[in-house]
Amino acid sequence: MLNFPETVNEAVAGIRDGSTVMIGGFGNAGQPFELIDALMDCGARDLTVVNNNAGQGDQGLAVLIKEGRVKKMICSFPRQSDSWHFDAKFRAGEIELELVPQGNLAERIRAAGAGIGGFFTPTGYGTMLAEGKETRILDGRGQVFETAIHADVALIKALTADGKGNLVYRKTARNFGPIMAAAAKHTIVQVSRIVPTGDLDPETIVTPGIYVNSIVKVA
Amino acid sequence: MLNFPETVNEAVAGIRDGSTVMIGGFGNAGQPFELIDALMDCGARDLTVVNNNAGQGDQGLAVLIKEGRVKKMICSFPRQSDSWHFDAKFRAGEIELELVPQGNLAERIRAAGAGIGGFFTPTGYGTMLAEGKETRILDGRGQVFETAIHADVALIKALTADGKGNLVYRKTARNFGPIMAAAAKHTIVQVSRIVPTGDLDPETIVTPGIYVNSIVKVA
Amino acid sequence: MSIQSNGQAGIHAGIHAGIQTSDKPLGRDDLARLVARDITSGSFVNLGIGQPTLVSNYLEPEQNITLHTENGMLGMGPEATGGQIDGDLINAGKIPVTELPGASYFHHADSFAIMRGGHLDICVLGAFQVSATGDLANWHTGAPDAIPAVGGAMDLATGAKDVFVMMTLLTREGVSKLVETCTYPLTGVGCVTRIYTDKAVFLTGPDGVQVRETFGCTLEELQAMVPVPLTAASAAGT
Amino acid sequence: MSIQSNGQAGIHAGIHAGIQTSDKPLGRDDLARLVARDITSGSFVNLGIGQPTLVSNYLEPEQNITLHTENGMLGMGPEATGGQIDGDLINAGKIPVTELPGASYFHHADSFAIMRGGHLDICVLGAFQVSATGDLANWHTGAPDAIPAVGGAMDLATGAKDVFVMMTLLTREGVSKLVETCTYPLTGVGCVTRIYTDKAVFLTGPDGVQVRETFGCTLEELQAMVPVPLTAASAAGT
Repeated sequence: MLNFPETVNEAVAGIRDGSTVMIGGFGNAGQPFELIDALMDCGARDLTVVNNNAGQGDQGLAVLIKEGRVKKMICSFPRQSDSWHFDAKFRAGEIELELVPQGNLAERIRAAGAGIGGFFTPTGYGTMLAEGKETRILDGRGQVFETAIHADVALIKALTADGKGNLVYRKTARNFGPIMAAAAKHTIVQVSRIVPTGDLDPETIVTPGIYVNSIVKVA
Repeated sequence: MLNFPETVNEAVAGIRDGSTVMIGGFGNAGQPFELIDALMDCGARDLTVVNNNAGQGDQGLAVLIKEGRVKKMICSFPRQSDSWHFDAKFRAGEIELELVPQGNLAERIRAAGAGIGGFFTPTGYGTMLAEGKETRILDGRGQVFETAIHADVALIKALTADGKGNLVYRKTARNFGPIMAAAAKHTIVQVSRIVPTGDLDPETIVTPGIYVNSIVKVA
Repeated sequence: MSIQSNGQAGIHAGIHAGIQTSDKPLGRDDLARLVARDITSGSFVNLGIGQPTLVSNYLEPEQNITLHTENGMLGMGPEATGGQIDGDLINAGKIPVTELPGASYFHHADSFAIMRGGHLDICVLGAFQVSATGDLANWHTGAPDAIPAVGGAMDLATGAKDVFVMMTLLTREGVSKLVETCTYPLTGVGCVTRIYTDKAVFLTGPDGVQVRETFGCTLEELQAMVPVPLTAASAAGT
Repeated sequence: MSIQSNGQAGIHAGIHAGIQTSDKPLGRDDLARLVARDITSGSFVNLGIGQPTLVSNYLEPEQNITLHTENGMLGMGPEATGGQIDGDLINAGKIPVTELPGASYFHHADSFAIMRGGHLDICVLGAFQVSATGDLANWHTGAPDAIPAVGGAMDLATGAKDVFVMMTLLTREGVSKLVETCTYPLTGVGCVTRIYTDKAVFLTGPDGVQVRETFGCTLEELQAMVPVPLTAASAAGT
């Protein structure tokens, strides 16, 4: 059932130790900073986090990592000029990394939401990221078997929600939001606006409310 | 390169004998009737047609089938109260049928456009439509291996196109259009309106112009 | 567990004082009303073509049910009439329908992702046969000259969290459609969770086939019609 | 085929009278201008982070090129400046960009479907090494203490119809990055079709490595720097 918590802290209160948490965003665009801060506050640990990166600077996901809340990262691009907290944990052997080509990451997340257990894709074929993975020739090309990535919780950011939980996004801040919303058992969304049901044009809704559990307005 | 033929006949002129042709539509909604009639006129034969159904009444795809242009149908729901032309050809052994659960049909079409060679899905597991197919247990469920369906040509219907080939659809007429546009080497679209580039809101475009080759306005 | 009729007339009284909640078999509309009332408020539901479509007539606005149609829509409203009819707005049965506030449209792969990804709370389907373990047969008679057509039946049967079947318990020839093992080709394996029939509501699951309520017959009379072992469900099991 | 310099100053004259089309190595901007001019009009193109991004500065409006960015956009315009800067509108390098008329936005799976489904005409990528058979290494130095990061490189390398590499031909230590076999971990196998370097443009394919033009060196001088057999490309091969 859809609910509308008053605060981000209330929204994330149910996230438990050991959960797999998908966090939307690419760079700062679409990052649900307030929900990540609330996740920090709520104290959940031993998290597996799915995000394109592994935290930047001294905010958001980087703080979760620094504070030892994340036992494993599933991401495509952990190393950045300002990923020092991840870098330190990784070199210290205190965080596990599953490195996934970005398109495989997106497709594996999409697969979870779409009821696909696994798929074959040419991306990564013949590279060290396919080592130990099943391969076969399909459509005349070498392809690698990849499985769905499911999550307990998704934390995402959208622009506007209506009373049914339908969402629209803004520009490139859309990125992982729609597929993570579909892949998680419980999807929590921070939005800038909540409008009455019927105010969003049905042709333009990107994430139907069926994928959304909690919506919280962030100023 | 995108082009804007003056007529539907010009739009389909390049379709050759033996082509695999995807045709959009579910019921009459989204069916590109004018393009199908033009395909009839252009004389191409030995076609493999991918559509949800196998023609209804005495129009469109049903006529193509009646006239013996279709050697194989890939569809989910051929049998209808008014599918007499398909029924007759099928009983006479003059047309081949690949029957695919509708979700597998949609997902296999989507896979072709998305660079996925094949995937595992629970749909059909343990049924006669999975006979002879590879299966495995994934996410704790029996799943069946299905491969991408590629096409030479897609014939679809949209509401509006802009000068870059971007498309929007109308209500449930959207159905197979977007995924067929992506799965075919050459996508031909009939639209009700062509508007100047920039007139469609970038947030609401359903099929980006990269998937479109020819756009023809139909009155 | 004692099995007895409470002798109450009319349909289901909402209290499981006895397992027989109607003194006669339910008609199609009464059955649709019963299914509608059993749908948890706030659910996302897909109603199959034919008899299941009747359920939409009995959903109350307060239930806040969102209907999905496989051809690309959530928030489907009632059948369209008169000037509402729009050829671009149809349901899976190709019947013109309407759009409710909060509706959304999407393409076929996205629509089936909703079904296949386990996001629908309930789908309601017709059936030729249902087995004691919840196998469903509803797409093909298996007759050698039949032209098969499957549509979205397998995706719904496999994908929805709960699969409710609506059917008459017996064929015109008086043979039970609830069977030990389906003889018709399967639509899905072990997928049905409830069976709503004119004579009884059955729950299928790990505990075998349980009878929630009967209409116009006792459990003993029902057992005589059905070739699988039946037990009465506890009220908690509903 | 005779290999000789035509002694012409400046960059590529557009006519392959001789294979040496510049009397000195090309700078990054000249190379970007050359790549830009080689992109067929009407193409859909993805420009990788770093040096390839420079190409966008030299695309002419008449070329009608549509730029894709992996984070969910077609129709990307130039880098945003001043009041144009919008944190919700960035490119793959996380730099604020602008939107051109006819742009569209989509989610990450749809964006990578464009890349992986073979819909991009060209992607332009940087490289650590390219092999004689078009293998690409551009994501990982293979150093044991390096933290790996792959991003969308493998999807682009595997998915685009043509993969152009832009790089200096030699490392700072003077070692050729065009190699017989890559020693760095691969990004993609046999995917590169052209290599644009400061010293030459190479075509890779079934006929081995062909040199389309050289900058500030003869083919013989180039061959002395590169450990794979080179042949001059015919003009038709460009």
